[in-house]
Amino acid sequence: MPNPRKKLLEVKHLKQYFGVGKPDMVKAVDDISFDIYEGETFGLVGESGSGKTTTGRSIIRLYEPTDGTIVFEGQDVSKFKSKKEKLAFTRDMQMIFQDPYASLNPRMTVRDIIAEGIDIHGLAKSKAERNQRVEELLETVGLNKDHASRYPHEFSGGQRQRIGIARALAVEPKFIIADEPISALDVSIQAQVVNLLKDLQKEQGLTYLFIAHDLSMVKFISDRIGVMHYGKLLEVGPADEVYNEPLHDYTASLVSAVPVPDPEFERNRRQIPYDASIEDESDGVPRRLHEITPGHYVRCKESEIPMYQKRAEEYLENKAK
Amino acid sequence: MAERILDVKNLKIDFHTYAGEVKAIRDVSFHLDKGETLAIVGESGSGKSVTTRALMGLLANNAEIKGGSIMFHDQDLLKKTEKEMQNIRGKDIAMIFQDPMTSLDPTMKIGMQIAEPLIKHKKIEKKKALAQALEIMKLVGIKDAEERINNYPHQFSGGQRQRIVIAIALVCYPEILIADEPTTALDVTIQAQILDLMKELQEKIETSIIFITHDLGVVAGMADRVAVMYAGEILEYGTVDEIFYNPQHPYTWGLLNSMPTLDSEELESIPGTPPDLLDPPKGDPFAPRNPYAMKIDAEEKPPYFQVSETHYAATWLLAPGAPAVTPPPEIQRRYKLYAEMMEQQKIGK
Amino acid sequence: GSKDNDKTAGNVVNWDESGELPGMDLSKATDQISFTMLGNTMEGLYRIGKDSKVEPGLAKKTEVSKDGKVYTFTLRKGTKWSNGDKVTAQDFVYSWRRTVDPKTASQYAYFFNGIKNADKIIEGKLPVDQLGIKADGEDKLVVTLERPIPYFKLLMGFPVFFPQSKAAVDKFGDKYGTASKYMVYNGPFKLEGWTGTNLSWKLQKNDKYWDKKAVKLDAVNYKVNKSSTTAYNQYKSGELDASPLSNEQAKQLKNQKDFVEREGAAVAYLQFNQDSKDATMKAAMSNKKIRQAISMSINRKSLSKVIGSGARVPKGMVPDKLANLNGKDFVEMDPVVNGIKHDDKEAKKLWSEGLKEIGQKELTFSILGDDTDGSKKITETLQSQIESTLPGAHVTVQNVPFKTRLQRCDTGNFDTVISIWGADYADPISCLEIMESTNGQNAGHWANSEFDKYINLSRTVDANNPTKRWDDLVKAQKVLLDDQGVAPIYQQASAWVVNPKVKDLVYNAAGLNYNWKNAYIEK
Amino acid sequence: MILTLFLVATLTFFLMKLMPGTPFTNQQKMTAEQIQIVNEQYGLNKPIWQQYLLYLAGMVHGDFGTSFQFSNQPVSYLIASRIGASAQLGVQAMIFGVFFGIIIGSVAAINRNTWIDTTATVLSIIGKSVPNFVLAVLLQYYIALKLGWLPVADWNGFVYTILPTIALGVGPLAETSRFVRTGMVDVLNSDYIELARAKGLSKFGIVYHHALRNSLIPLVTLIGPYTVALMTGSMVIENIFSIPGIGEQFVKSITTNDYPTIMGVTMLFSTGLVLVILLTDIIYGIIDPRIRLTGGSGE
Amino acid sequence: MEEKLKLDPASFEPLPKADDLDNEKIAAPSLTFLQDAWLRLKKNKGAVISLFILIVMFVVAFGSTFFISHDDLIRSAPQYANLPTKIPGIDINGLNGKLKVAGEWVDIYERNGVPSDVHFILGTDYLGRSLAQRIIYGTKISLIVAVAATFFDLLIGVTYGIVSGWKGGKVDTFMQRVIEVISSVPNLVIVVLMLLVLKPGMTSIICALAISSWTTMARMIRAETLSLKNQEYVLAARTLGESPHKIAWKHLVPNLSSIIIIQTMYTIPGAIFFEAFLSFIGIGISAPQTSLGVLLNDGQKSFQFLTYQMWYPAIVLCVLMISFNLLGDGLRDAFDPKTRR
Ligand SMILES: Nc1ncnc2c1ncn2[C@@H]1O[C@H](COP(=O)(O)OP(=O)(O)OP(=O)(O)O)[C@@H](O)[C@H]1O
Ligand SMILES: Nc1ncnc2c1ncn2[C@@H]1O[C@H](COP(=O)(O)OP(=O)(O)OP(=O)(O)O)[C@@H](O)[C@H]1O
Ligand SMILES: [Mg+2]
Ligand SMILES: [Mg+2]
Repeated sequence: MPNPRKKLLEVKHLKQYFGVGKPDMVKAVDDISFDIYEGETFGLVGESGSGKTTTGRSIIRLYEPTDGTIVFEGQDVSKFKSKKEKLAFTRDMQMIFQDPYASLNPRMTVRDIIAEGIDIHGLAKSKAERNQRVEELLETVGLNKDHASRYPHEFSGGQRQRIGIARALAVEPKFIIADEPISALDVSIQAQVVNLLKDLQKEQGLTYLFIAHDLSMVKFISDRIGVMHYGKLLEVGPADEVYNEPLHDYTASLVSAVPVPDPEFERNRRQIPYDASIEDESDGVPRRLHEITPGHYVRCKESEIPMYQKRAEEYLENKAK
Repeated sequence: MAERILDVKNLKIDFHTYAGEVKAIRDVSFHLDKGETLAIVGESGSGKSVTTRALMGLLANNAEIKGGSIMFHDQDLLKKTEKEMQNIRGKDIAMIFQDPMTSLDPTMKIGMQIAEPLIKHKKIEKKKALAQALEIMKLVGIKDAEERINNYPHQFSGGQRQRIVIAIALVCYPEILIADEPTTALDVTIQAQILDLMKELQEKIETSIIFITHDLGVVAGMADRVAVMYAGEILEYGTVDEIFYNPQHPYTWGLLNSMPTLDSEELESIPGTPPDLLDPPKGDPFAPRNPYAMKIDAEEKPPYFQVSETHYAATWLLAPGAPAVTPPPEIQRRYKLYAEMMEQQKIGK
Repeated sequence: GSKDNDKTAGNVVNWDESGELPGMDLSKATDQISFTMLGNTMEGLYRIGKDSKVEPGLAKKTEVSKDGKVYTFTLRKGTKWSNGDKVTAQDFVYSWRRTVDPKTASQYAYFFNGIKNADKIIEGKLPVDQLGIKADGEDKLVVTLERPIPYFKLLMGFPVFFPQSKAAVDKFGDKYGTASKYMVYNGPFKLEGWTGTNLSWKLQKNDKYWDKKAVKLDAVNYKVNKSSTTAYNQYKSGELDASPLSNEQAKQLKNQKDFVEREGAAVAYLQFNQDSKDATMKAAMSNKKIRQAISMSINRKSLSKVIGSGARVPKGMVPDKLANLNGKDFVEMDPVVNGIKHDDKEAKKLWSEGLKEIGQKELTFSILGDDTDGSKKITETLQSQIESTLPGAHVTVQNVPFKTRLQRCDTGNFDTVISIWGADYADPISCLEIMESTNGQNAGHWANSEFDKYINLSRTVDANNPTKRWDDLVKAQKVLLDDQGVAPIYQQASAWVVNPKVKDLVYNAAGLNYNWKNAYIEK
Repeated sequence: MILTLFLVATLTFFLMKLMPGTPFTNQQKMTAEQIQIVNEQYGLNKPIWQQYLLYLAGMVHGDFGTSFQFSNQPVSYLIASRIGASAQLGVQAMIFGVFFGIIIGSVAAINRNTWIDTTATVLSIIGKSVPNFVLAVLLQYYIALKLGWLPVADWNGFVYTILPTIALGVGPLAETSRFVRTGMVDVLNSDYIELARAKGLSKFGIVYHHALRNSLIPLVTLIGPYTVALMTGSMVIENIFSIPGIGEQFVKSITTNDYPTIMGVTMLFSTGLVLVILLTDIIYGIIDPRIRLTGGSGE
Repeated sequence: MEEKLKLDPASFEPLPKADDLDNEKIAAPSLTFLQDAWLRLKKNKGAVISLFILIVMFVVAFGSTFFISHDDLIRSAPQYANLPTKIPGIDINGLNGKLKVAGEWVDIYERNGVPSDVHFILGTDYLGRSLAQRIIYGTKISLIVAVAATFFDLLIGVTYGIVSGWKGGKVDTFMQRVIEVISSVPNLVIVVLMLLVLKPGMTSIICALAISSWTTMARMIRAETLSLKNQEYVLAARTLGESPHKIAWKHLVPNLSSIIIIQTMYTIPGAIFFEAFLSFIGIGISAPQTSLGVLLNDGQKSFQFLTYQMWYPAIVLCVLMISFNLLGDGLRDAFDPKTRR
């Protein structure tokens, strides 16, 4: 995909610690930086507890970041002080949640759930307009307008997830953070949701931060992928490259562990073990993201850059063969 | 042919709920041979867990077995009393549960939890049992087993807990090991380790495995044979290659289609949702979501059509006289691969 | 009582008590329970016997001077404390001085009023050795009075005038009288098993008592039951030989053989706050007609029925059967009718006249009473009777804890209050002097110079002339009731069931209640 | 915890001072001199803040002053001499309630949705709904007096404790059985019980080795509320059965404005409760391995 | 097996695209949360009967306001004192004005010379007042106390719990400390102290309950709020820019409602019991008002002779408590998410 596009979101040295000052402090996100360009899908993968959700929530300011800046459309979001600015920001950035059972208020009708944003931002002038908006949105996500008066518990997981998407879409955001929107769904339903997201992106020019731990799905939907581990971003690059030509050992190990629905492939699959000690920073040498090949970054020491460059070249050679 | 140790015939199970009768299992038959791994795939609510629970005699109170038989060697498990089942459970047939975080007793040392089946079934004393528990802990790859035998579950990570759960299942060297989504709650890397461990142990202990999952990727790696379940029925079953490279049922097609593979560019989703088992459809349960559905699908339940010696599928598409349909491109790609493989095998032979 | 008392075979009685025994220091004791225990474990110059008759105690011989102001007692020889020490005249001197010493802060020191210099000593104006009591050797005691006290011998039967062993007081110090072991006794019984706070103790026969032959009981076991239901249940099951009865129980049981009514020597009366901070209230309560109207609207007969347990229509401020002169009960000297009669019609009339006089159409006032069950019933009944008789009368009832009631009386924070006064000794003055205008008990601040005059006459000019003295008192009471200074509402009594086999137990309404000395169990 | 007690002490002290009436009201027959001396003895003539400081200082040394009801009897002695019976009664009632509660609750849970369960439920709801003071009166009348099986009242040995223990313990019993039933039903539905069944353990083995312990651990949290209930209950039960305990004394001291005793007993109750809550945490830590080893909240 | 199949080619026609496929129609009737809970509750016989009993009790107790005047409460009629139950037309010993006195059934009405047209369904008390009237009035007082306690439970407890849980951090810690202090004084002690400062009576009891009764509710609400505030739908509302008090009102309160209702069902019997207890030990409601506790206390005193005077209020109190408890259990089962599918 063409790269030199407008940066929609810049995350700079984001740190999010929990329980600061307590013995059980957690560095959930520890100094990560990345950019997201307008119209693209940025995938974030990593194993459980690596800080993906925290990253997403910090960006949308559900958490007050410990350190670092988040720049959205050229503006530092932490500088939004007035109610109006904050509201405007919440209109532009929205989130889709992981758990289709917990993300909808069980005591509200689907109509009220979807219309919540419309009400807050005063996007409908009359009740009729509000209802019409809701019905449109329901149709957009492939549901029936009759569903508006029903309660969440009457829907299946996939349907609920689509209601959640409709809620996010109601305020016509530019940027959507999708936090594992499919991991609680069945395979057959996952595709429904993923396809819907893709279609919406095409139609409305949305930008996504797509969080998941299922690497194959991330690779499928994303333009670029970031790999997180222990609160750090280890590798960022174009989706194909990260998946097919991983530079960091951790990414390689992760890729090698992904099960593929192909018995032949599986028979030959060998998992690459990963030794997390290379991330051990007790030696005091600073590590940060270095660009190894254009647009492909790896977190490493200065001294390790050549090693990774060599790896990238090997891939190129293999490909050429 | 390998020895057949389990033969399930026409199993039917209902649940009595306040909303009505949930017909969870509707005529399920399959068998298991010694040493093989049978994977049962299907989406949530398709009846995988109920099936295995029936094998263990661990159905919920509101369940009613409406018919069928479960022959374990030459005994029908459905005819056994609770007492007799207690002697089979954990000894001849063992089970691993889905969630390693909750399936261990939080207040009992794990050594004891592993040793319990030994004390119960092998009637050996506690000390010896603990010694054997230690052995099996080492076998499933718990480091520093000597020290950790006295730890409590919360002191272990998810992956380690799943290893312990496996240890508990294997400690009596059961003939059949039922694994109900043993890795769904785990990260891919840990999942891969656990799966490798299971394969390894299967060879050592020579047990047969019934492996339940909804992840076709895992099935591809684990199974010898596969049964695809949907709405309380098995729609298609066959060897792993047959299911993955020569699938016949549109549902199987849909499943394979909705998974991103190495180089797939498009995902085909299966529209709609599974039927409500309170009121299952009369014909092919998949018909409402089936783009290839025919009139007869809505009226009559398709029988199993044999594709090969080991491969059966319940779809009217295989009926003589049925129109030939073009499967989705991804499936055609797989057919091609299958043809190549058959070719090679023939050559190989 | 149904019973088989084998477990307490011998001469043992099991008796109920309604509360703990608070203390046995006779200089500090303030309550009936303490006084009863002291009266049975200690002995003074006299004992009070049946019908408040004076019986011999430590005094073998008594000489009274002509003017009635100097008493000379000769003590009985060979009387001993329970620790073996001899009881001497010095023990009396020590005890009396200790009581009047302001440092002791005895609440009953006022009993010494009339004994030479006592008041001044209590006020801290004279040293204790100026008290009118002298020991003449070990066996002779000389008491000097400021004025003749006609009932002086009766007083001597009251525990505050008993001797105390200095040796014991010094030895036990702070603990003196706080448990049965921190005491020495010279009475018919010794106290045992009392820890100071427990719910049971016993009176054990005292082998060193001078008249031990007359003591027939081996022991009296006391058990505290704060619930009368429990006490009665215990009585029924034979665990107790006596149980006090609640009003309802008494009503149900009054025809039974073992039912016993105990005179209370106390009259309950309504005080009107004539000094209220509220001007309307002050005017109303100072209005005689209003006071009379309230009093007349009270149906004392039906009230005493409600109260039960032997409560009676009062005959005045002085209870009947308290005191008599030459066989004639005080209340019969000149039976009063005013001030205690019930007459709805008259009441209504007086009420409307009274209201007119103070310029009101209606009147809301409260009745303050204790928060005991009995008191609650009384206030409720009064409320009902007054409201239904007097048009425009609105009565609120306030039931507060005893101490709170007293405090509100003190500070004048009430409209009308139900007070109850029990005679300390069997003489009418005990019940009348409290209405003197200067008396602290006169919470309503009713003041009447005529009344004060008669009371004073009885103390001074007529003190040595019993007939005249009584006449003064009778007149005083008449003044009080004619003016409706207070409205007596009932005379108290209590109801018990008592095992009929318990014989010769002396009960007196005033002063000491029970004298166990000669009691025995019929075999 | 100390802070809590301090606040309680302060609060009660000033509340007491707000109360109308002093213990020496209407002793008009005492002279000014006498009253002055008494006030000095009890320190009542000092400014309030000094009284307060003195009170706190005394309290630290276990000195709550002298009871107004009993002459010369320190409140600490009063409490010491009364606490035994109350404690015995409380502990017995707790043991009785918890022990039978566990049995009934477990049996109900194991046989849930059968007549046994229904019976246990009905009984425990009745147990919860009948006030203990009513029960006490009924027990005393019917069991002790009418049937003569047990003594009516008093405190002279074990037989005397049976009726009050039952009267006081039925509440906790009902509560415990409900609690255990609910907990046990949850536990019996849990995954690890499923695993235990899959091991082939017998019903008894499962209940005994796995279900019981796990469903009893949360019971510890009830100790606090039970203590409160027992303290409160003891006030009437002791009164009805004439037991020389601290509860009935508390009621008495209220009606006689005996401040030092009221304050002393209030502090006793609060301290007891605070200690029990602390103890609950400690016991929880001991019996629940999840807390014991991590020191944090178990997850 | 397929041999025997002889199929009509027509049956192989493609199935017409049913429109219910795309529309994902839901067949089941739409039930709101409350409707669903009500359906569940209806299945629970005990709870429904309890609900019915409670409604009747409420109606009778509060309806009595129009029939039982202040005068009725204070007017005594000593000539009718302590009469047992007499229901005209019924001749069962115990219900016909007869009472067992010293082992014999005696017609008390006759003995006391009560006119034959006078009868009291539940007998009379020591002042000759109808016990039935007093029990009804007492029930009303007990219910008022209960309602007041509930009110404070809701007002203070719920608000406090939500604020504490929602704010978190230092505010939460502080607020929890406050609760800790309040609850480490046995609430009886609080009440007693209150009653000493204020004057005994309903106001004081209610004030005392206001101080001490809400802590359990606050704790539970706080715990639930803590978990709710991290629920994704609350996060979603926050990302939409919803203000905190709107979130509290739209998202928290409705989802706390089941806990609130259930807890209330336990607060109520607690308060009733408490009032009865206070009145029983003599520091509760004072005349002319009466409450079940007062009646029990009165009845207890003559229990050996006039058993009915304690039994009747005791039965009413127990029925009240049982009903609330059963209804509480029923509601808990009906609302409990665990039993929901
Ligand atoms: N509010 C919080 N307070 C304390 N620690 C937290 C909090 N939220 C997250 N954490 C911790 O931060 C770390 C990262 O959590 P996060 O939820 O971001 O991981 P994740 O990558 O989203 O994992 P998953 O795949 O399981 O969703 C974890 O160790 C988690 O325990
Ligand atoms: N105890 C029960 N009572 C009522 N219905 C039940 C019960 N257990 C299972 N069912 C129903 O039986 C059907 C099959 O359930 P089962 O647990 O076997 O599904 P599954 O294939 O294991 O799904 P998952 O992948 O979610 O584990 C479901 O519709 C489920 O709702
Ligand atoms: Mg996450
Ligand atoms: Mg399952």
